[in-house]
Amino acid sequence: MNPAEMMDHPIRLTARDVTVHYGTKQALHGISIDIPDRAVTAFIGPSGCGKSTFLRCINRMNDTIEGARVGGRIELDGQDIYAPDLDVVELRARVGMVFQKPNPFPKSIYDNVGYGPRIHGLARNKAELDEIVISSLRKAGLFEEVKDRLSEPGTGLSGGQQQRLCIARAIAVGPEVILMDEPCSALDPIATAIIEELIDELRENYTIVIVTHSMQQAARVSQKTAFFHLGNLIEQGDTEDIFTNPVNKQTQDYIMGRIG
Amino acid sequence: MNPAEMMDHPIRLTARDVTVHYGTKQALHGISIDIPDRAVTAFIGPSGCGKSTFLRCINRMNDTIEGARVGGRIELDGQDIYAPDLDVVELRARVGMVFQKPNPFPKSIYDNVGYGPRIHGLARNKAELDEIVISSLRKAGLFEEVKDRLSEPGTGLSGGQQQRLCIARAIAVGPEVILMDEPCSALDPIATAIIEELIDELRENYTIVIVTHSMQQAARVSQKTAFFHLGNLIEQGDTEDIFTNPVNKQTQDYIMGRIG
Amino acid sequence: MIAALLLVLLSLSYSVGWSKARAFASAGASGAKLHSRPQYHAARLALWTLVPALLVLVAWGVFGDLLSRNYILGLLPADIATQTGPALETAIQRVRSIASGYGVAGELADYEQPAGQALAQFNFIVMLVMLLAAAALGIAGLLFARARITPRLRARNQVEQVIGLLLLACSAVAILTTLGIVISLLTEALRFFSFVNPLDFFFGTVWQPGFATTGAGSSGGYGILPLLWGTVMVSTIAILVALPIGLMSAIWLNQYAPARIRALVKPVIEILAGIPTIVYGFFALVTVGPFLAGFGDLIGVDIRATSALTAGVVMGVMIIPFISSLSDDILNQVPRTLRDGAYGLGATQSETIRNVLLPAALPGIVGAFLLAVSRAIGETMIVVLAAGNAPILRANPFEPTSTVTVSIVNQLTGDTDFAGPQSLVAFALGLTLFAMTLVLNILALYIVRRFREQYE
Amino acid sequence: MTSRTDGATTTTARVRATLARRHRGEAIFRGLGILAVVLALGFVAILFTTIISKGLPSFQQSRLHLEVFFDPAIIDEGPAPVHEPGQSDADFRAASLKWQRNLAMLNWNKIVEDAIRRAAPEGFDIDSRAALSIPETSERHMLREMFVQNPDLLGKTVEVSMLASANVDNWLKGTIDRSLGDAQQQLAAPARELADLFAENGTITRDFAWSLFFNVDSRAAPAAAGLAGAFMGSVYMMLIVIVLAVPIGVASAIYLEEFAPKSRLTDLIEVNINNLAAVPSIVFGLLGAAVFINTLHLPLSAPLAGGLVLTLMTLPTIIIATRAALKGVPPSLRQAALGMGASKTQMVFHHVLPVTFPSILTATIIGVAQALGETAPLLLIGMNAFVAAVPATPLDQATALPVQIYLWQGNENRNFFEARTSAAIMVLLALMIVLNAIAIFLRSRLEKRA
Amino acid sequence: QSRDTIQIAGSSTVLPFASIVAEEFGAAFPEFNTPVVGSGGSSGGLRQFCEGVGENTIDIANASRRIKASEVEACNAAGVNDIREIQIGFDGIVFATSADKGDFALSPVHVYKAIAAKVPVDGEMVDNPYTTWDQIDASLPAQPIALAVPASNHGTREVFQEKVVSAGCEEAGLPEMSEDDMEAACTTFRQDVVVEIAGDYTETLARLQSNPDTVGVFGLSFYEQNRDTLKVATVDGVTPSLETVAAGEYPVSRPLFFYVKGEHIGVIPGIEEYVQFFMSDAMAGNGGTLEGAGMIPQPADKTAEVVSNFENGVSLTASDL
Ligand SMILES: Nc1ncnc2c1ncn2[C@@H]1O[C@H](COP(=O)(O)OP(=O)(O)OP(=O)(O)O)[C@@H](O)[C@H]1O
Ligand SMILES: Nc1ncnc2c1ncn2[C@@H]1O[C@H](COP(=O)(O)OP(=O)(O)OP(=O)(O)O)[C@@H](O)[C@H]1O
Ligand SMILES: [Mg+2]
Ligand SMILES: [Mg+2]
Repeated sequence: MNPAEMMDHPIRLTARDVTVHYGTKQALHGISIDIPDRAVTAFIGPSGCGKSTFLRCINRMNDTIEGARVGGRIELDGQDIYAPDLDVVELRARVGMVFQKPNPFPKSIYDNVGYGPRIHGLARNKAELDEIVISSLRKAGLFEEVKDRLSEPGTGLSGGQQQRLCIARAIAVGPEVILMDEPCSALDPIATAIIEELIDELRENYTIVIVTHSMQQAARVSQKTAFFHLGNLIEQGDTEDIFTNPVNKQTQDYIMGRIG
Repeated sequence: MNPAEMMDHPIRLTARDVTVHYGTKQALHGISIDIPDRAVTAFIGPSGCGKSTFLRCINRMNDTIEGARVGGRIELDGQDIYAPDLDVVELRARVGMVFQKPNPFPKSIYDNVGYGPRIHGLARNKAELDEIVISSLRKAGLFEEVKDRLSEPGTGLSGGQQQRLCIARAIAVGPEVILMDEPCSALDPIATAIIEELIDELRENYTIVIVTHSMQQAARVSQKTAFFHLGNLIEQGDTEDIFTNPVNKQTQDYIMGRIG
Repeated sequence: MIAALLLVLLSLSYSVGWSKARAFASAGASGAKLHSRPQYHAARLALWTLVPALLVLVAWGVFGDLLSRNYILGLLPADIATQTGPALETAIQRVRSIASGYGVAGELADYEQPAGQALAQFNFIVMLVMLLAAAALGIAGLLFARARITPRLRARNQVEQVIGLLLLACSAVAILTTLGIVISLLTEALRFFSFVNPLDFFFGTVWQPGFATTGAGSSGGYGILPLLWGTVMVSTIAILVALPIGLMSAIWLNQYAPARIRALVKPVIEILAGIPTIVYGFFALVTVGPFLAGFGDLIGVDIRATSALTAGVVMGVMIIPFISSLSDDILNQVPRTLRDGAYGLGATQSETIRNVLLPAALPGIVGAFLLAVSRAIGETMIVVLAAGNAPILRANPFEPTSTVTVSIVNQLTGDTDFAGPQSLVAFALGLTLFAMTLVLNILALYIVRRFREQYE
Repeated sequence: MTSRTDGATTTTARVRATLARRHRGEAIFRGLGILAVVLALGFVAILFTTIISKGLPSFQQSRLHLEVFFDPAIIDEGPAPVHEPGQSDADFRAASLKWQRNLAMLNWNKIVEDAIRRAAPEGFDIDSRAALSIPETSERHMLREMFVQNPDLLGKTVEVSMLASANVDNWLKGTIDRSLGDAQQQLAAPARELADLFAENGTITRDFAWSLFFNVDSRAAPAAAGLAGAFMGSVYMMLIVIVLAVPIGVASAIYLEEFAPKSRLTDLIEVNINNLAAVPSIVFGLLGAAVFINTLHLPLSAPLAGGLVLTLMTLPTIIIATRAALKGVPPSLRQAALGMGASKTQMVFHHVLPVTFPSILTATIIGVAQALGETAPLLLIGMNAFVAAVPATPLDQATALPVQIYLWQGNENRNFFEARTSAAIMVLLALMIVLNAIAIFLRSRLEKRA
Repeated sequence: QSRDTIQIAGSSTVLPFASIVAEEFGAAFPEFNTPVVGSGGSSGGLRQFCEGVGENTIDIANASRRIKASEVEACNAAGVNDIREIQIGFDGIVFATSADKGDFALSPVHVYKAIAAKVPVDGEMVDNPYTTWDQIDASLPAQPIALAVPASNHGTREVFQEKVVSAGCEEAGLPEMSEDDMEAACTTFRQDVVVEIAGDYTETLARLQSNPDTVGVFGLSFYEQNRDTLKVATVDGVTPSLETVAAGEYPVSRPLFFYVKGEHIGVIPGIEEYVQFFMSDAMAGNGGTLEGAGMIPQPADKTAEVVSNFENGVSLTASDL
């Protein structure tokens, strides 16, 4: 995708001067970033630099962590998501999330995926729900492996299967923005390929933010990349530019440092 | 390391015809493998193929899963680890494990690492324990990041930090065999490099088994590689051979399929 | 009739809400997305409809009787209506019996028959009016709320707000209970303090509330300290029995026992909680007491058959399930990855339990423990029978003692003068106990907070 | 690379060195666990054997089978009134009550005595007091009831099964020392002799004591006393407690744990609830009398008021236990649900509650069991009472099983304070076991679904 | 609709008698329900009685002692003005031991010497030295002293104190001392051998079982029902029985009462009939049902007086007491 193409993408999310404190520890220092619609934005950076923290700001999951305080302003489609009258639940339905540690519900595989559509009333009847569940599982590349055991608990799956289950669960709701925190960390290359294809496909209609440690993956799937370091956003821009021509010394070091 | 060098490595672990059932579902179908001492053996294979399951057999962690049944024979230094008179506690002290999902205790970072040495009586006094904790954290590349917050809970760390904490926790006990289930899945390239260096260093004295989805990582760190598929051990051998010249079609497909 | 009306209103409003919201949902392609699912819109409408209707009906329930009574008064001849007391009540009752069609025995007074008929008519009309009013208000609510349905309407939030309010109301019950207790104790306790000097009560070391007529009714006999001491002693012994047994059983059942045995043993132990305390009392008196006394003889310690020890031990048995069953469930909820983490390091099972599981489950276990302590403090019947009813300040747990709760029951249910201090002291005792446990609980909360921080 | 640096070996050696000690610790710990369970079970076993061995005899009861002659010479009251057309219901009721009342005044004892004499051997010398001490005193009312139901019995002889009196029952069961002298016996010598005779010739048989289950309490006729009223009273109260305390308790626990902002106020509420658990149960009785009886004008001695008081008493137990359970739910589960766009309410009801369901059931069982066995608070709302009727609704006067146990154990008749008390306890326990069984059934079903 | 069942509460001593009457009343009067008889002690019963007037208050309070002036005042304050007192008969209080023990022929002074914390020995008050009964009086069995007496919440305690201990105290010839000291000397019991029973007589019986040397205080009716396990002691040479108590020969007895709320008569159906039935010869009279249950009947003229007072609406005032 060339820069010209990039121009069509209107800005979906804007963050201005976002800070996060956990108790007394400051985890993010004034992050400002624009995230385009119908494109994939990758967050990269060393472990502990605040990628997950910033991701959690976008759908206000930090609200659930005791002692976490968020400052600054984040807008989704021009609307302040930290506004007091904003409906957090609706926000989270629109901004889906795949967590870094897979956390399936202690329910059956089917119910894990069907839960979101059910509460959001996306299926009129059992058949529709079946369809949503199956197609989500299939998109996440899990269906073949679990089709005989849909009613068994999701917690009895292997690590990679759980991760894909959580992806299937998130896309089943059809969110407008999808936040993925290292969605492929526990996946083998083939499964990774399936998820990357999925991301590519979703990109057509959705806004996607992905955290990854794999430079190749960032290069492969994203159009924009943001590099975090020690709670600061060091550099952001088109993925191509960042990877071929990083402005910042730290970015360069990180990308060149070693290829994972 | 050339094949000749490989010859010095006596066999540390032998598995013969190991099967595992979860309830009625068979997860492993007769795995037989020899794992050499002072070398790194990598298990690769698609998600859900049984890598973690087999790993758990080696230090009998499957005992703790309800409904899991293990068949066949596994020997460590010629001793049957499923023998009724075997001391599981000692076995697990000798065969350490890093789990796929980071699972820090809800205790302070210090206590997380100090726990193993403490129960095994490896430190004579506080100073010794301090030393073990610090050196373990340092080896896992975490010390610098957490040195100011050793007394804060380990559950408040980022995903990658938690993973390194679990590695530090495992090596703090000084096991003879170390089983690592995707130890770098949540780590950025730099942290990954530190862990790989650590593995390389540990290899001098220990037996190491690592599960990974990164072919490059397997190629970089391991001397032996075993490829699992659908609960079967398809191929095993020297890493170089497997990667350059896989005998089996499936192995070839998997390795060539796509590079992660 | 009323139930039918409510059902009709409910189904009507629900279906109206559902279909309207549905309509928006199907038209959703044209524009704004429906904020809440149709169910929530339906539930919201149902609330808007039923609440007004119910309010009317409740008002009727509260004031209806008064209304008909006033109406009857109007029907009665003046000479009867101006009477008070039983005669009037009887007259009213007779008219009501006639109106209900049941009739009354004996001759009817002239006025009674027409009055009865008039009342029957009146009742009928009132009922009709009420039902209509309820229905009308309900429908008004329905229409009002329906008009405001738009796709963006946050019906779910509204319904959830109502749920939140209901939940809040539920926790208010506990607060109201406390208030009620304090109020119902306070006035009487104050009356007691008009008889007895508070200082003598709080710092007195002699508990001997005798009969006024036989002397010893002086304030010297109302010292609470012996009772408090007895309470502390008996509860401590009970906890010393119940905590180890309860916690260890929970751990064994949860970690070591085969699932089948656990499923069997747990309910059996739970039975201990449901045996009436009076049974424990007799068990203590007839079985445990003599056994302990015999045991004491054996080892050369003088243990009385009825003693703080007996009461404490038996009470401990009673509260075992409070600790064991609840702790077992709480241990169950600790994520297994934690357990795996410890096993993987080579921890033995007991080390895993002690170092990882228990700390993680600690907040819950403390809750169970508090419950058990509270139960021990509040328990009466066992102590009545097993502790020997000797409210004397002495440290030896092998001697009889008495507790605050026992004295409350004794003084309240005996043959003493209920308007005199002998009986009123029960209220002062209750209030003191209440205040003291309150302080203890505040302390416990504080300690638990500090203790817990390590683990969170 | 020939020799291993000895780091690992020393580690292993050190691990080994402490292993024996650790295993000993493990064994001790496990042993303590088993010991604890055995102790707990032992207590249950001892309690049960004591209760059952004492209570079992009262499930059997002596009954007399007598030919009763409805002697027209004694029953001279005329036919029962009939409902005439034009007569108001009230008038008819008055007339028929008058007739019944007159019947009640008749000398039914004479009819009973005649029946006894007829059954006794020819010429057996017994005075009428002693003869009447053989059947239970309430049986004359039973005969009258028979007659009221069926006035055609007049002049007929029918075989009637009557309860033997408690003293006869004790005598025949041997609960009283047979060798004691006359002065120490409850029954006169001829009555004892006749009772033995009857037992031999089958006039008195030992039957299952249905009366224990189907009769209401009785003081005048100890052998006829039963648990029906108390049982129903307890059932009503239990239902009220379950219907009110469980939802309210769980709801407040949810509010406090999940919704309430963490503030001084919530701390206060928490402390306050913990405190309520320690309030002696009789104080709840005081509260109940003040609120439910005096302010809300609920009827005295009614299971409704009793149930409400017990509800208040059970609430803290359920709240504390449920909160403890909620605290144990891992945060990752909550985050998963919230991340899916579930509202807090949905998170709680769809994910958190199902996980804590077993604990909530346990709390319910313990709380309800405690309420079910409670006597003191009922004292002050008039339920600690002798009530000779089965309550038809929760608004009728009733008593409760523990109250019955309490009253019976305080009764001077050994028939009560020994056997019957234990039998009543057995019934109460059976009720609890049923409750437990239901809860366990629910628990297993819900766990399966999860 | 108003309540149609009579509500009674109060003394557990009166409870059995009231229950029997209630039951018979229910059987004899088909138009009335069987009254509900609550326990809760005289104090608890009167408390409920004096709660006020209305359906949700009780109609009748049983008491094993007379109502107190302060209670009448409390009653009046709550609007209960028409309190009608019914004395129903007497309750005898006996000392009993396990049936297999020796015979006790007690006198008040024996009991005093056994129970008091300090007793006079050679004109000096000393800590009670007696450990067995025969040390007090050679005629008593050589059995360790152990007593189970009613606790101070019991009405029986008052009688026991007044008619036995205080009487014995006077007899024992205490040295000169102030009135207060005297009173204290007469009312302070030893802690080691005396058990105070707050519960029912069955509890006392259980004490006797757990320590067979105990001498217990029981109601006469309880003893009557348990003659096989209990042996009664004579007091001043009189054997307690219905006859000796009724005749006033046996010293330790007390009157029993119930109190009717006049305001409820005519509102709650059956109150008048209940009272009349209770006081009828067939129930409370000589040879009546209640005598069989252990209540000691009062003289017929007393009963007649009580009933006529009731029927004439004579109500009690604080100044009567
Ligand atoms: N506790 C369990 N109960 C039932 N089935 C299980 C359980 N754990 C694993 N399985 C199943 O056994 C198979 C092998 O699982 P395993 O965890 O060994 O896979 P893996 O090779 O580690 O995969 P991944 O790379 O995704 O972690 C999978 O199909 C998985 O669903
Ligand atoms: N709940 C918490 N309490 C306290 N500190 C926290 C908490 N969560 C994260 N942190 C700290 O905030 C910093 C940023 O954490 P974050 O999880 O955002 O890192 P990350 O970039 O996602 O790293 P990783 O790649 O390892 O997941 C880290 O130093 C971490 O230790
Ligand atoms: Mg992260
Ligand atoms: Mg795995």
